[in-house]
Amino acid sequence: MVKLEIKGIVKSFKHESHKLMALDGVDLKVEDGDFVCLVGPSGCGKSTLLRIVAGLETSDEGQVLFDGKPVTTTGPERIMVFQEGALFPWLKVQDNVEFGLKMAGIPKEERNQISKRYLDMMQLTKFADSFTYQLSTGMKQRVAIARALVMDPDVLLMDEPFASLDAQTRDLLLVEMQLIWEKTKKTILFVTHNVAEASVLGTKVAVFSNRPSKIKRLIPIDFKRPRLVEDENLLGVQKEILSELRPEVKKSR
Amino acid sequence: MVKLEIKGIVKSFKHESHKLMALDGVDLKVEDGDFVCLVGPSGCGKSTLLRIVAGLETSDEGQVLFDGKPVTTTGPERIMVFQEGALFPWLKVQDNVEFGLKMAGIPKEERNQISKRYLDMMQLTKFADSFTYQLSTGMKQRVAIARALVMDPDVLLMDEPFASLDAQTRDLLLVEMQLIWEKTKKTILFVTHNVAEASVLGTKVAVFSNRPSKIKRLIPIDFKRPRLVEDENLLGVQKEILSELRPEVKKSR
Amino acid sequence: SETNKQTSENTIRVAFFPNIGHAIPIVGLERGIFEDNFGNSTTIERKLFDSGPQVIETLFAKSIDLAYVGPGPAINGFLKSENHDVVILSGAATGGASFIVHPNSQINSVDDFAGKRIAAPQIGNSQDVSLRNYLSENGLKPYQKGGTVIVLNIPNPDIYTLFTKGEIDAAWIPEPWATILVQELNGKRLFYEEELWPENKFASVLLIGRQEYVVANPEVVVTWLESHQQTVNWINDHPQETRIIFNQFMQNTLGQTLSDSVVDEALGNLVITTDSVNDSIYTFAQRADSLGYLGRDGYTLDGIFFDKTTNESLGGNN
Amino acid sequence: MKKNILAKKIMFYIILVIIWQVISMSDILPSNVFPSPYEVGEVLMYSAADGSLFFGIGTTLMRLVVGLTIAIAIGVVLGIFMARVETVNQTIGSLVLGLQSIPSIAWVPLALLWFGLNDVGIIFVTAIGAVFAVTINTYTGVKNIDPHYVEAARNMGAKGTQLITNVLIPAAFPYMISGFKQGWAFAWRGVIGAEMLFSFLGLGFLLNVGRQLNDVSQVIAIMVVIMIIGMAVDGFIFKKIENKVMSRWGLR
Amino acid sequence: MKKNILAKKIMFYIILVIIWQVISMSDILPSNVFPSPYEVGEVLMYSAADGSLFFGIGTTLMRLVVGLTIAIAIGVVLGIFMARVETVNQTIGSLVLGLQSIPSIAWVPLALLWFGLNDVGIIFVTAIGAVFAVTINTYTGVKNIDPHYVEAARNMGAKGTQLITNVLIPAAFPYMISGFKQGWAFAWRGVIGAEMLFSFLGLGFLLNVGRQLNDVSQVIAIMVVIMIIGMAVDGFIFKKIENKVMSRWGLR
Ligand SMILES: Nc1ncnc2c1ncn2[C@@H]1O[C@H](COP(=O)(O)OP(=O)(O)OP(=O)(O)O)[C@@H](O)[C@H]1O
Ligand SMILES: Nc1ncnc2c1ncn2[C@@H]1O[C@H](COP(=O)(O)OP(=O)(O)OP(=O)(O)O)[C@@H](O)[C@H]1O
Ligand SMILES: [Mg+2]
Ligand SMILES: [Mg+2]
Repeated sequence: MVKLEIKGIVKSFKHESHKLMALDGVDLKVEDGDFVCLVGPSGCGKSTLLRIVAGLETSDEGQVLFDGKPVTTTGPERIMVFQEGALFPWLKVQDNVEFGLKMAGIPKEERNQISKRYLDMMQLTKFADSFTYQLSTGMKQRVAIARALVMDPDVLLMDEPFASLDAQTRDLLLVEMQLIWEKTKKTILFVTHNVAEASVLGTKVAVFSNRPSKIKRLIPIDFKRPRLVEDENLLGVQKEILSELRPEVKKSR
Repeated sequence: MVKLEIKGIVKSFKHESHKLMALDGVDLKVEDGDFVCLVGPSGCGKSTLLRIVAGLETSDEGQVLFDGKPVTTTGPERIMVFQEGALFPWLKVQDNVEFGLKMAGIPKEERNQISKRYLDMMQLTKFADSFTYQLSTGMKQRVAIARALVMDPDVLLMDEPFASLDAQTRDLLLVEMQLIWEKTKKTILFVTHNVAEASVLGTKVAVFSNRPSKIKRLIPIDFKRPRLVEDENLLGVQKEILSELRPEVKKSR
Repeated sequence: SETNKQTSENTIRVAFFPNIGHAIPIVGLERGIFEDNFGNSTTIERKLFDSGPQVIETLFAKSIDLAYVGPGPAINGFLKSENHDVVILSGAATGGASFIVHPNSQINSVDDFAGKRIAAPQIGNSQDVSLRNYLSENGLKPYQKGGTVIVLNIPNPDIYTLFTKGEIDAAWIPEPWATILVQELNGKRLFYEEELWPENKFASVLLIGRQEYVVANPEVVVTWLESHQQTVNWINDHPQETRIIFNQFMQNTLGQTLSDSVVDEALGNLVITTDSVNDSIYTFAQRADSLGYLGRDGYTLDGIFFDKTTNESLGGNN
Repeated sequence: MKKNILAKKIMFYIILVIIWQVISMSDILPSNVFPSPYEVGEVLMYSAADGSLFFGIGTTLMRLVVGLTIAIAIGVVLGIFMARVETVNQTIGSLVLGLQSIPSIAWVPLALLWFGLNDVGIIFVTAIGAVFAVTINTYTGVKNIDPHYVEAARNMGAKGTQLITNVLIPAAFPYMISGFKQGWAFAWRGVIGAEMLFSFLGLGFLLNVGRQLNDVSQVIAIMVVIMIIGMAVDGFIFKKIENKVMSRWGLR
Repeated sequence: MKKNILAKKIMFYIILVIIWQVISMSDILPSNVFPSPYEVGEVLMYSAADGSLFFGIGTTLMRLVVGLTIAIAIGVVLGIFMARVETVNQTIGSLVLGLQSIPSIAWVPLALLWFGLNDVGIIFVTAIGAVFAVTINTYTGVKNIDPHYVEAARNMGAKGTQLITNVLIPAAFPYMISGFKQGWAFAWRGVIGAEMLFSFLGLGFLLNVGRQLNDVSQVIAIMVVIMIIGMAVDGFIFKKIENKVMSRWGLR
């Protein structure tokens, strides 16, 4: 079943001296339970596409269908982990994580239970009572992930969530992400610059072309899970992704 | 010659429910022209140490000597690339890059010439006239690096500058960084979570222990340059770093 | 002091209100009586005010030389400057205040005052002092001092407003407001204030001077007083024209006029005169003092009245 | 540390008063134009002794609290509406900016007409002086919220009132605090101004009495009282809130 | 798009005036308490025709511009000092907050005493009414600057004046704009208030004349003029600057 259908998305931005065509006809079908990793040159429009899917930005042309219905606004079935975190400075860590649950009207004890689980998963239990400015960057990013997971959305939109994590935490989360995905069969769009990461996580990897961007190729990955970063089996796919990506990054120079 | 001497740095922070001991006696001697990569668990205090060296934060105990003189404040000889960019939103990209030069009273044409070189190096020429909110995260990070390089400081303090770059741009910058370092013989402190990155760049890699942190080991790397990420020679060092790092990250759980 | 130095000897700065009680400066200046007597080389700068205390503040700041004000501000100015900034040169008007009762309130005499809201203009002015003195003479006390009568100090235009709305029961108020309340709002004139004074007269507008200026410019004072007297005579001979000139002046400066009947009646309730009724000023000061308006240290009015002979000798010494 | 600050402050004010006393004793300006702190202090002593000062303060503060509460309630709601609904901003918003530029005392004649000479009239002037400042600051605060916060919150299902109470208000809070602060400043000015013109009890009335009697010492004495209350409200109420907010936001 | 907004605005005001006219015609309130827009318009026509309105506006604006310029110059410098030097904040800062709470019209008696009945006195009241608002907003703005900006700038060698002009002022600019805006609001209120009490030419004087003559139409007419000028200044000056700043900061 097709969960998300991205059809002919075009998006441009106005700059001082010129108009910048970011996305120029992006098409992508995402099946229910797909884990699609998006890779592409910096500034090609990956974040922008995620924002459009989340309903936070409108496209100039084209549309996004969720379960066949066009996306017009945000919804708790499509939750985004922002590249810059966007944690609420006025809430403690735990309250940040529980935010979505509170909005959904879930009672306090239940919220606490759920958030405890995810704080634990993200190694943040000790910091449940801290404010966000008291955290290191990596810790903030983990809070942002916990805050999204807690929402238990159909579609999870993740914008480079592991970029500022240490390798070990990341390796752990790579395993954890796979478990979560297998258990919940969530549909995930995951932006990353790390080809290894993409090959470990994705059921498919979508490679963006250089700006104005389209999706150049959709590479399926069929290895059994859990996959590890050091799996030699993945080297082949990684090479394939890189061979698609390299010329695009070159063009972007 | 010792350029930077970090002696017995202790630093703690107050949190709601507890006092957090971040750094607990960090010692590090950095020779002139050293390229020291700092790795350690998330939240162990790497950014904090860089801030103390930059003179932006004061330590509870211990001191930092620069050319034998204690550091008390900031100085253009110790320039920091912030983990979060900290670009000035009221300046265009080019003006951001030229900021330090302008502060130093360098005339406009000369500034333009210098900034042009670095904007070019960072693939940002097209965006010289854009404002920072119009850039993608990776682009912002490149502006921040250009802004620091332009200052031509004795000591460059870089806090995960490559975390949100795509692999290709990063590979390119890894080569570029080595060239810059070789040409200028700058002293560099470079925080990263990427062990491969550390092994490519560093003359030494300092591994932090878990919080309250010290420097657990200083591993010298003597391979000839330019090194590439794919160099098989580096695998040994990388293993060594990881073997030091893993137990620390485990402890931090 | 800056402004003082700038004052050319040929400029006289005079303050007055656009009010019928100030008919002397209004008519005298409009008809050119003052200008004629001073000649072309002297300019008279008119400064319009609407509150006596403000005139005194401005006089302290040396921004005016002569002024037409009520006895309240004149005495306050004299005492607050430790007896050396203000001097009373002449009277300008007597009478012209009345006690007006709201048509809906049941006040027929002082016996009905208890529990009523009675207004007078600002604290310390002539009507306020008279009202409070009248109350205490009749054994009444203001509510604020633990008594039964609610005394409200509000500017004249606001008295009108509140009278319209029936929010006050009575007002002790000067002309032309007293007449306006009667003619426009059916107020009842319970009594004229002069009825309460010996010989039915009390000073209501005075001509004062800034002492320093007066001492330095004796000839100006003499000429001014002559013109002042001439204007009094002219006004008393030409009540009709006075009304026309007054309304013209109002039109020119404020863009509005009062109805003819208001001006006529108001003018009829006033006496335009040079008589300063010195006794009423002493009485007034006494009453103000007993109300606590003149400070805690006692007072003396010695030297408040212009003494032509001493002044001339002082002027000579200069 | 804390003691040190207090000592500094006290020193500063002592020096200020000494300079003032020296200038007024030097007789450059006569005391009816520039009274000495001693004379001013005397007036304060007397009016404190006979209770009139405290009665005035009480009256004024009561009016202030009522007026300001009304202003904040209306201002916050209006400000949020203006920031979130473009049409409201384009219509009512432009009117608010116009109304904001009318000085409170210009409302006094109308307040007298519409409400009469009573507390309601004064409270009206107080509230109307403050409400637009609160509105405009709330508006600015909400407008200046990092759009990521709103996006994240909307994305996590926050809507309507929830969005307002859980995100817009806390995110705009640093601005709103300064809105309340200004609102309080306007209200305080408004209530004093109204009392000066209404001449119906309160501190403004006492100031006006001083003026009517050309008693500069009393004028300055009441101004000092106004200042001290202003500083107290600021120091004991707003400073506390502000410090809390600032440190929570990691802004210090 | 732009036209649409204008149309909306115009409609809004037309409806407002119609409602006003209907209420005043319904005779619930007598016209000397609640005049109709027609009567108010008439007053405006007359005073425009004889030029007194424009002379009043000119006089008031001149005083405003001078007073506000002085206030902004002093306020910005003082505000930055307060934000950057803790001692200044602890001493002068507390005084500023006190002075801020003195309503401008409370300064009128002193202004009259110290400067006399002239433009200088009115400008003094105008400036003193605005200066503390500018100061406090500049202070808040500088205090609220993301500390990373200051750190980065210091790190790149910005010091003293350079830091102030190249970082503190631009970074605090969104706040300072609202400081200027409030400063203008206070100055505008101050100048009108002072003119009402000084009774010495200008719009405030005209308003006061209306009040003295119990001419509610004139009072409201002048209030409308005050509002319109307020809206014009806001729309043509501050809105423009603000939009520019907001979009540059990526806040919208
Ligand atoms: N608000 C905006 N205004 C103007 N231009 C914008 C805006 N947002 C994004 N852009 C431009 O659109 C392009 C795509 O941006 P986007 O953030 O989607 O890139 P990205 O693929 O996520 O890059 P990165 O990997 O560096 O995060 C960039 O060139 C950027 O300059
Ligand atoms: N301003 C602050 N207030 C309170 N605690 C702080 C503050 N800054 C940092 N910390 C704490 O100090 C510790 C070290 O933080 P730091 O940012 O130096 O970590 P890091 O090693 O750079 O982590 P990362 O790799 O995630 O960036 C963290 O546990 C953090 O919670
Ligand atoms: Mg991105
Ligand atoms: Mg860090």
